[in-house]
Amino acid sequence: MNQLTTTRQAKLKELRSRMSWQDVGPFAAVIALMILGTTINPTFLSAANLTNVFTRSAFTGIIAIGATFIIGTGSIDLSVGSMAAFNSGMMIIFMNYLVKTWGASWAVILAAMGLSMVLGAVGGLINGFVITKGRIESFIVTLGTMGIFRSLVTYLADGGTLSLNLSMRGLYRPVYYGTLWGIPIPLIAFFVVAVAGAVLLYKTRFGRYVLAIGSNYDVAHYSAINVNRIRTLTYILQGICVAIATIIYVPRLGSASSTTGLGWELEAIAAVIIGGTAMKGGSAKIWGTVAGAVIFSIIGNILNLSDAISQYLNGAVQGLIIIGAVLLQRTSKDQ
Amino acid sequence: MNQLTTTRQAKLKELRSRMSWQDVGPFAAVIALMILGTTINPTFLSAANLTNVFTRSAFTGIIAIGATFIIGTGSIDLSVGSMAAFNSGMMIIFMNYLVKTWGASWAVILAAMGLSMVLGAVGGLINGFVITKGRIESFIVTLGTMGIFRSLVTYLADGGTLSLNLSMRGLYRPVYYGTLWGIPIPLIAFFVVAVAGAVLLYKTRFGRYVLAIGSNYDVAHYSAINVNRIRTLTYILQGICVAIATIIYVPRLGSASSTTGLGWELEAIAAVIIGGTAMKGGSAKIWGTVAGAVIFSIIGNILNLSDAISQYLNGAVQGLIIIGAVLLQRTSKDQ
Amino acid sequence: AQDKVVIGVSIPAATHGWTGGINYWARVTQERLKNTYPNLEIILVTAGSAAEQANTLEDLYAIHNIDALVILPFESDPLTDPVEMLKMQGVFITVVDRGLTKEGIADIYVAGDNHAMGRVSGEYMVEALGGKGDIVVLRGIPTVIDNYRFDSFMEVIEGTEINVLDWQYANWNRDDGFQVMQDFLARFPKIDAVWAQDDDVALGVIEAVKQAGREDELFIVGGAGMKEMIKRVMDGDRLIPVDVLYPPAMIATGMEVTALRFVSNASVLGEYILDATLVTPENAHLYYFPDSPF
Amino acid sequence: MTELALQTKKICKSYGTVPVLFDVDFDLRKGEIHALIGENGAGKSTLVKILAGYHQQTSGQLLRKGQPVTYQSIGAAEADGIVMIHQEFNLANDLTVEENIFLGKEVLKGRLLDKAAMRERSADILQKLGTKINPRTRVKDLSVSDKQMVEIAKALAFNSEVLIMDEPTAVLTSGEVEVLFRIIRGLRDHGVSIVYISHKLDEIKEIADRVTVLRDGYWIATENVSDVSEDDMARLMVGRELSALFPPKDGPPKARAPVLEVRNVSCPKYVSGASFTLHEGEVLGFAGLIGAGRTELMECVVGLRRRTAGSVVYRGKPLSARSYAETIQNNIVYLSEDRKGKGLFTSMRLAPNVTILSLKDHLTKLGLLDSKREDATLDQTIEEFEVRAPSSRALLSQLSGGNQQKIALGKMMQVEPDIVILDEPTRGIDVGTKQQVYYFVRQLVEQGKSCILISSELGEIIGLSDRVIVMRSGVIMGELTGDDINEEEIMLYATGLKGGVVDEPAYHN
Ligand SMILES: Nc1ncnc2c1ncn2[C@@H]1O[C@H](COP(=O)(O)OP(=O)(O)OP(=O)(O)O)[C@@H](O)[C@H]1O
Ligand SMILES: Nc1ncnc2c1ncn2[C@@H]1O[C@H](COP(=O)(O)OP(=O)(O)OP(=O)(O)O)[C@@H](O)[C@H]1O
Ligand SMILES: [Mg+2]
Ligand SMILES: [Mg+2]
Repeated sequence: MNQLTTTRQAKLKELRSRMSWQDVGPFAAVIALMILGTTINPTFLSAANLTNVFTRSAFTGIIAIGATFIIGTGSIDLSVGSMAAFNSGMMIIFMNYLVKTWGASWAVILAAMGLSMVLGAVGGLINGFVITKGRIESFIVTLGTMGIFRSLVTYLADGGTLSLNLSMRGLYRPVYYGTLWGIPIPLIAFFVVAVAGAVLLYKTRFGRYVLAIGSNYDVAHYSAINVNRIRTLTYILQGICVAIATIIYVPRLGSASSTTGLGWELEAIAAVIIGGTAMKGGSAKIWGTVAGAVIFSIIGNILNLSDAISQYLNGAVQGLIIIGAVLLQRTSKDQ
Repeated sequence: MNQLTTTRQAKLKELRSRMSWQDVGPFAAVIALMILGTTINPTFLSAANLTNVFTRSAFTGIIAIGATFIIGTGSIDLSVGSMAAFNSGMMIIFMNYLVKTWGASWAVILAAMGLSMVLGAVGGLINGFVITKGRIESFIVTLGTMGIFRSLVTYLADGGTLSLNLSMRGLYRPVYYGTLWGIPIPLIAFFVVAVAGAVLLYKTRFGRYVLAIGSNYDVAHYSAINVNRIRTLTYILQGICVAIATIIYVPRLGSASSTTGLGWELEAIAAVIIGGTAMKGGSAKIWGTVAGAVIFSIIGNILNLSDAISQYLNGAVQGLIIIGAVLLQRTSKDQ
Repeated sequence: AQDKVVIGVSIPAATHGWTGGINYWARVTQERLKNTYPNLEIILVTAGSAAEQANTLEDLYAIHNIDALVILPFESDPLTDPVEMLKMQGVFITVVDRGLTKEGIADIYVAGDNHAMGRVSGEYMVEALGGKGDIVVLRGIPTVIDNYRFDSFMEVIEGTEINVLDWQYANWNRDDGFQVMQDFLARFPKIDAVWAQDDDVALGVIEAVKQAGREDELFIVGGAGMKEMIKRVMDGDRLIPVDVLYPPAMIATGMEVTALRFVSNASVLGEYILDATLVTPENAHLYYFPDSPF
Repeated sequence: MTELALQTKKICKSYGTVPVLFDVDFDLRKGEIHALIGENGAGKSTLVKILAGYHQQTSGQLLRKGQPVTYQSIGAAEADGIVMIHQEFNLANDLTVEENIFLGKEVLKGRLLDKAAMRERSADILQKLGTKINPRTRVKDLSVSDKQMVEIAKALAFNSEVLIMDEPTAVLTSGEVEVLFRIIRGLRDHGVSIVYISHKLDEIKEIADRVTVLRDGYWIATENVSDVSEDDMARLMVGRELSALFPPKDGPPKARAPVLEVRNVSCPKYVSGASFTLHEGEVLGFAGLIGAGRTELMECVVGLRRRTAGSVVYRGKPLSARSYAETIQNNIVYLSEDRKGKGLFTSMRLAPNVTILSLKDHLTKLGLLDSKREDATLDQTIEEFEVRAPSSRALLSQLSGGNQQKIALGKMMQVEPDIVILDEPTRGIDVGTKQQVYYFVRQLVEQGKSCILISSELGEIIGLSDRVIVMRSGVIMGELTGDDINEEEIMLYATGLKGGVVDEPAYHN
């Protein structure tokens, strides 16, 4: 056979077979929504608005990157929103405490960031441990911890709001509102987390084991994969993603309360699934998840940019667009 | 072999093998919680309190019976709480309208009940149709319809509350507060639905097919099961269960608003899973679900038994008890 | 224990700032009353929804056998029947903030006036803008209370030249307030004022306005009396010139008068209407409680 | 004395309270091919799973190179040079072929996966096996036989000292088997010890050095293969004499009425323009190499796969293209080759598996499922096919591979079919039962019913079919009758040396 000419053809073909509609679909949906947004209100395309939209997607987006791994193994984590609230609360308390002795300095912020990472990792570890050692459905365990984390933050805030010390707030603010090379920092963080997630998922053993477990638990077990360890690690990873999201979130409003992060879990899971990851596990698409998070953010924005329909129906429009976005991907794939 | 003596032994053995801890576990958890409740406050065991607790479990319980079928096929339905709100709203509007011409009569109530059933079935049909024909994850579709139904009720109520005509309320009241042979009517309805569910699941072809689909989609397809039809039917069934729950709910508070039924979906799913049904499908336990719903109701009651711990921590206690109840089942099974 | 009087207090769970305040004041008052009147027992329960609150009422009666109930209803209408059930059992009823939809159930009614809150906000808005300008409105969650406030507000500004560019629900939530305001700012080049109705939402709005650098263009009217906001008013913040009081401490009023009914001969039956006071830099110090979480 | 690679001493094994192995002594020499045979459920798979560290024995001792060992965790035996090919596929369906081959043993470059190296090595090994499987295909898109090749590749990709193969050839055609044998012999010559389980006794005769026979969990005999004949082996397994494997055919074909007419059926990528006619009372064999498209053609015929063209007419009545349920109502039933993936519910009990196609016949007067009747049907199936199950309430996954296949056959027979389409019907079942299945098929056609038989075992096709159709790359190449039904003729058509012209298909695009 003619090796040389076929190699190039094969490569092209391989590329095409790798890039299926399922991969492109979510991005097509993003573009379709952007066109819709522009049609409804040309302001949509303004730099300021687009920056807002993308920046907002960072929280759920970063959390959803972690959720991609969890769902890749065929599990679920409902506790992320509450965990974010709890982490925020702890960071604020910690900073307010440190600032008294250390003064308002970056050291305080760095220490709080460290705390957040530790808390996230430990929270994830607890979830993972109870799920794997107790052999309980992840749905139940994380429903439980969801309640626990939310209660704890309510308790810490005495039912009210935990507010960051004003002097700290000024110092910390740029982490959300600042830019680097003209790009908002949350967006950079989102991108970095996504790249790290993609490397982890597609380029490391860990990622491969995640998908193997999601595809077939027994096969993974028989392939000498330490299933419990990998599953626990996905929860720790999820916890760390929550911690990163929290670190960016706190400087935004400088406060935490019992409503912080409410509903983020559903948004994150929806972003993952809109992105093309299957709920039953075995496949996972990091960039799809990124698109999914952006889709969510755009939908919210579009609803605020138009007053054509009754605000009472916002939820309905949102629901329809979500279903439509997914439907769009599915049918175009078939053709 | 000695046929006669072995038969009895075999029967006993079979019975024992059929009754696994997994079946008994949820009931053990119910009893454990009842003991806990009595320890905290002996009044727990009073007839009045127990009646309250069991009666309350009827709403989520009836919905959870439907969810048992959905989860049995390996799917999910997040829209049940909103659907209940929407159904309640429609029933109230309908009754308020009819009462003007028909006067306050049982005919009005019966007509509204009929409407609820139709709406439930149609709502379920829509869910099932979009999921099966659009080949979209049930999570996404029902997340979408969850938003849609909730928006619709908000719209119908103009952002406020829909209230049942006062004269109708008096007439309808006994459906929640009344008793038959000394047993509260909601409890009777719960029991009837559970029995019907058990018959449907364990004694009909439909039930068998539900479990077959959850067990292995491809094998079900290759066994000439019309997978789409059965899945759609489970959603219709779920809709009807929601309708029944609604019929009992409306006379309780006589009103519907955008917050009606909030969170029922998570409660129903949790009841199903606490009851021993696996999230991935293929097995389903109706009586386990009944126990699961009761467990939920008892937990809520226990939180009101004393105010020794901060109200802020209610969610944490609830979370711990849920995890504990499931953990209890799992470990006792192992012994 | 025979002569011990049991008072049940049922309030919404602390799911946002204002209800958090309610919880705080309820707990503080519970402590105080318990310590002051040894023969009073006070059971405090919270609920996350109207249906759950109906459950807590059943539990208060069946388990704790209460003599009196102090309730801040989640929503008026759905709780009317369940409260009436207790009334028929002979329980003394105190309703706080949201009135029941049936006459004659409440023995004591401590009314927070949601209509007034909208009206006072609207009146200030008209005055401050000189009856002319473009504003945006961020509402709470779709409920009757929210409707009262919004409708009264709109009634006041009707006929003036104040133009509501758009309104959206912000769910009494800071993050939603922030996002909705971001989008309003992107959409409308000129906004003269914001009615945020709630201090939580107002805090989100402030951050969005700051981010857009449009602090000098507009002012914000919140509501409820959160300590941070009162502080800003006190300090003469240009962005937050006033706040409209809707004090969560009203639950304390309800509990105190109910307790009085059992420990003294004072006549307490009737209605107590709490004003929706306009907090201005002049009177702000009267409403500033730095120890409250709210 | 030759060195022993592995040895068991008085190994016993129980699953729960059910004992399945009793004091089994087995030894594997260095550099030998040691066959393990026995009836379905005799305990072969159980024994080798103990050897490979997947299960722990209940009592007895396992010795590796003369030293007692216990493999505490899965993977420990593999680290010790013991690799096993599972009878039931041990592949993750969502992962690609390449990812499966290296699952748990990924090649790293630094901390990252060295994908290039793994791709190269998997392509290499697949090529050595003579298959054209693309390493980037997802396993779920492979046919059963291709999955088997991947399983084999997975085991061969790593150098091992002991290679255990549990029925590697059950779904392979002679071509693949030949390649495999060449490789196995090569490994043996390099000192690798091989345990080889198969129900194809001719294969054992051809490849093995020694053979051990298990019966009902007991060790029966270990012999040099050169000392025993196929009949001897069969007798040792079954414990009695076996009569002729194939029942006599019906004599020369008579003029029979057509029952199923398939015209120009096409299915993109798999089948193009296939036409054939099935007559009343005949066995119509379908031969072909792996990937010939026989499975896909039959799936198109019964309505399990979308056909893009063509018609299927059953006794003068056209069949819908999309509904297998309708096909079954017409008493046409199809037995899938993919037992685990498409045939049976592994996590369910036996009775629901057997009755799933015929629940209509298991109802009480009230229209409810009659569990007594279902149990009766199961008992009947167990008796008819001599199913060996730990209990009648066991889960399907607790049955041995061959016994699962018997359940699959039993399930299919519940519809009282007029036409049965059997795709690899004797996959993994022992000689005794095979014989039964053959007589059973014969009996069926004698009652005027008809049968389509797809098999990778040419012997089976030749021994049972009245007529044979040969396919290649999705096209029907020719039809053979009478004395033309022999190995040489079939291979001529199957390899394209005779019959219609077919474009070499682009594989797995
Ligand atoms: N997980 C299990 N639980 C209970 N019993 C089991 C289990 N696995 C196998 N068995 C039983 O052990 C016995 C031996 O099974 P095994 O799979 O070793 O047979 P085999 O010789 O490999 O048969 P085949 O030729 O059909 O593959 C069978 O009776 C089977 O039912
Ligand atoms: N024309 C073709 N083009 C590309 N791939 C093909 C073609 N025909 C078959 N294949 C591939 O070969 C695989 C096997 O096909 P099929 O199952 O129909 O073979 P078969 O004749 O039934 O043989 P066996 O069942 O023994 O493998 C299919 O999964 C398919 O991917
Ligand atoms: Mg076997
Ligand atoms: Mg085939």
